[in-house]
Amino acid sequence: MDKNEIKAYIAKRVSLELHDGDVVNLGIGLPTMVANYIPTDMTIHLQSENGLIGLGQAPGENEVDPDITNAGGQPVTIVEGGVYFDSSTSFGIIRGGHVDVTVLGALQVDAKGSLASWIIPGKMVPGMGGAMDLVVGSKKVIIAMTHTNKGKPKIFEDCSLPLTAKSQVDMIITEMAVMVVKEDGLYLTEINKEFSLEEVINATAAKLNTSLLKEAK
Amino acid sequence: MDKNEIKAYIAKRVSLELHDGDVVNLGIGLPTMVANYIPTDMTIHLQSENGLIGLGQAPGENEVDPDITNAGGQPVTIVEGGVYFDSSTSFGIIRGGHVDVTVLGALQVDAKGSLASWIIPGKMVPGMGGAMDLVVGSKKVIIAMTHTNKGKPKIFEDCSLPLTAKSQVDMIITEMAVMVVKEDGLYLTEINKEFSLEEVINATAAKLNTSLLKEAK
Amino acid sequence: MDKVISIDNFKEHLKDGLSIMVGGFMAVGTPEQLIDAIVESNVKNLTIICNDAGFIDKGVGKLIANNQVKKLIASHIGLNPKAGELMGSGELEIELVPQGTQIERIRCGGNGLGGFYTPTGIGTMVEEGKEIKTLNGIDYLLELPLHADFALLYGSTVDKHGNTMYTKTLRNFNPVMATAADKVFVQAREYVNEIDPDIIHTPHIFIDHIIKEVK
Amino acid sequence: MDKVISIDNFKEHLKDGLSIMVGGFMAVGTPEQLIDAIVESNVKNLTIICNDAGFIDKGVGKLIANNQVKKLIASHIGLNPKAGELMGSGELEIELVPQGTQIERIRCGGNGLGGFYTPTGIGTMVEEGKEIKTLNGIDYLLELPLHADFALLYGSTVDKHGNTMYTKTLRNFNPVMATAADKVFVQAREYVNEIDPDIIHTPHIFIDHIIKEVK
Repeated sequence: MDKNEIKAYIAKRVSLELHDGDVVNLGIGLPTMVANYIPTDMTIHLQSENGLIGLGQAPGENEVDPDITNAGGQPVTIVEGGVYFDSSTSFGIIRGGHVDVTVLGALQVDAKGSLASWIIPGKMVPGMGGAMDLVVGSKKVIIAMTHTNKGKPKIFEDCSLPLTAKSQVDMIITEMAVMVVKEDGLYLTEINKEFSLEEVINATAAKLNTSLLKEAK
Repeated sequence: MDKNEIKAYIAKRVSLELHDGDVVNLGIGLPTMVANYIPTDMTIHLQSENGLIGLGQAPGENEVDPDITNAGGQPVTIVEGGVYFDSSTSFGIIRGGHVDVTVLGALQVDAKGSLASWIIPGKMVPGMGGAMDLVVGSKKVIIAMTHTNKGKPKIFEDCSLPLTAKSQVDMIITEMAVMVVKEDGLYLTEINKEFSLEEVINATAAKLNTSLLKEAK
Repeated sequence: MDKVISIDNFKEHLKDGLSIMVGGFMAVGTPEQLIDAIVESNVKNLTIICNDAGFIDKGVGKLIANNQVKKLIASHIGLNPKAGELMGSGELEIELVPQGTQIERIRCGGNGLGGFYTPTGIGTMVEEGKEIKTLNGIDYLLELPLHADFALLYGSTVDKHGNTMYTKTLRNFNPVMATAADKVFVQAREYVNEIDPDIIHTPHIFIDHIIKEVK
Repeated sequence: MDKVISIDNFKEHLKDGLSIMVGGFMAVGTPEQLIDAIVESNVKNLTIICNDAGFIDKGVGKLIANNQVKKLIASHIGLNPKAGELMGSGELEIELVPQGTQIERIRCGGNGLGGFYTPTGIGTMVEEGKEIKTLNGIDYLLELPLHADFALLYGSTVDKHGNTMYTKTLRNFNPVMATAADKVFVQAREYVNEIDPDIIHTPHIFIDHIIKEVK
């Protein structure tokens, strides 16, 4: 799979975790692509933490309204029934448990469900933005990312980078596999047929319990 | 002075404490009458804690809109430029120091600027409503009340009833006098010409410092 | 997903012991037809969270008069003599909360916060049993969140998605209560197709069920 | 009381060392003409409170690029490389705050509360130096209010009284910042006579001065 195929594979797999009526926040980048795979007969309410529910399709070139943007400042559209609000309401929605699913990327995830995504000390300090609130407040947190970074693992027993949140991740979806976080660690639940169990284990720096492994969806 | 004259006298005197542009909350009863004495060339923004700024004149019989009410649930009107909001915003305005003057009645006031207005244990328990927030949050608190209750004092060294708030009152205006609360107690600043200094002192159960006494306005 | 249900369907949700937030301020902005349905259902031992006790024949006062309320959390009960009477006889537990603290506790519950420090109530009976903390030289009381099983709202305009507006002073506690209950029901004065997304007071995601008002 | 002032009059309010809240989210909903006036004034040592650092040529990023900012309190600086560079060299102090905590701290400052407990940041660098309290079995961080000398807002519609609306996603931090500063200035895209009192986002009492946008 090339880079685009990998992203598409992950985004499509994430879309299977959504349920009709869910309020969902998709992070910038790969997670945004999940919207492309939502079945047309399903209503998903996409939230954007800067202040709207009801994110629609990307605007055509002549449809851009600079007053309608997502959390990355990019032009977006709003669906019928959508609603705008201020940042206080937006984070009330997020922290108050009114978001069903948050999908975001990470630099590292660990076997305790902790994640690191907002700082590489001395190197890159973009800031946490809304990520800390989103992963703490959402009912379900899915990490959608490539399994490795230039061949090096991103899934560890313990994150070494400063955390975004402790023990908040429910599921990790990569191009190689789907993993679920439980009290006693990571459970491998699906493997992409293009990879072997051994390959997944070798690409992962955390112990993977295989007792729940089943056919990939 | 009969009862109505007393109320009118107090309300009129309170009105002299207001300044152009002030945001003012007038309590139920006597304080509401202050609105009748605001000079027409002065803009006072009357707040109602249930959720509006811009209280207007009482509606005529045929102008009653049951959807526009004050904090007592009574029909009111809204002026041009007025605005409705929810109770959270309303008490954000109040507690956040955005109300310049609160005028309310009291059962007792004391020399420390504490007041009691919401409960007579075993006898009357209406509840504090918004009064506790109003007196704590407003920049200036004026107690507008009759000087005595059936001849008995209402102004004490220390309130005996449960407090509405501690040391929040700035000024007491009655039909007999105007008193200002300072660090070291109550200062009598004006006496209604219909009463003598001795009469005021006899009707007050707190020490009154007369060093700031001047002609009544 | 059609959110509209009948008043009979609303009654099927009711049971003894529920905690229920009810919008309205002195019964202005209270969903009277939902209250009437609760009276008809005659469920008991309710905990009611409301700005006030309403009147004997209006607002949550009707539930109190019908002896359906075990506990009332409110800031004012002065316009409903029955509430004071039942409190005096021990038949009704009443927790009196300053109005600004009451609405903030509900917001706190709906917004996922653990508590907040307010200056309101310092030096009064309200501070009893509560932590006092000095921050930046000022004394504050720690107040804790409120959450309920149900919230009952009165919307003047509700669209088919559940987006809700409350005109004039009907708004009061309604939009904040919408955030702080497991199930939220709105009595809709007007039911429309869509509301301008800039002027919605309560986003549709907070509204579970819409009951059209019977005119 | 006419609240409308000119951009030159706005400049006269500026001085070194001010703390200023600036509305906007990635510079969407930021009053660019007020920012430009600050750049022209060249006042220094500002403390800026904003969602993010904007871009080098957009939003508060212009103030950072012009070396006018001593301290930035924000949740994200990733789209303005200059901010990271100045932070690295020690010329710019940056306090990174989770977005939900940032907006809540501002609301806290505008609403007269002393602080609040949030679950956000527990177990991370954000908790350093902060009180942790367990309430109802959950760990929370104590976060404190933010207040500023000025707030600069971008209103899409402002009426002559100062009542303000922010259309679409321009709203973001603007209405909350309106409550938490000593002086509040709004850049008005459209200036009108009156707005329907049901749909106003910021009541006029919060707005001190209106600067009409130059088209």
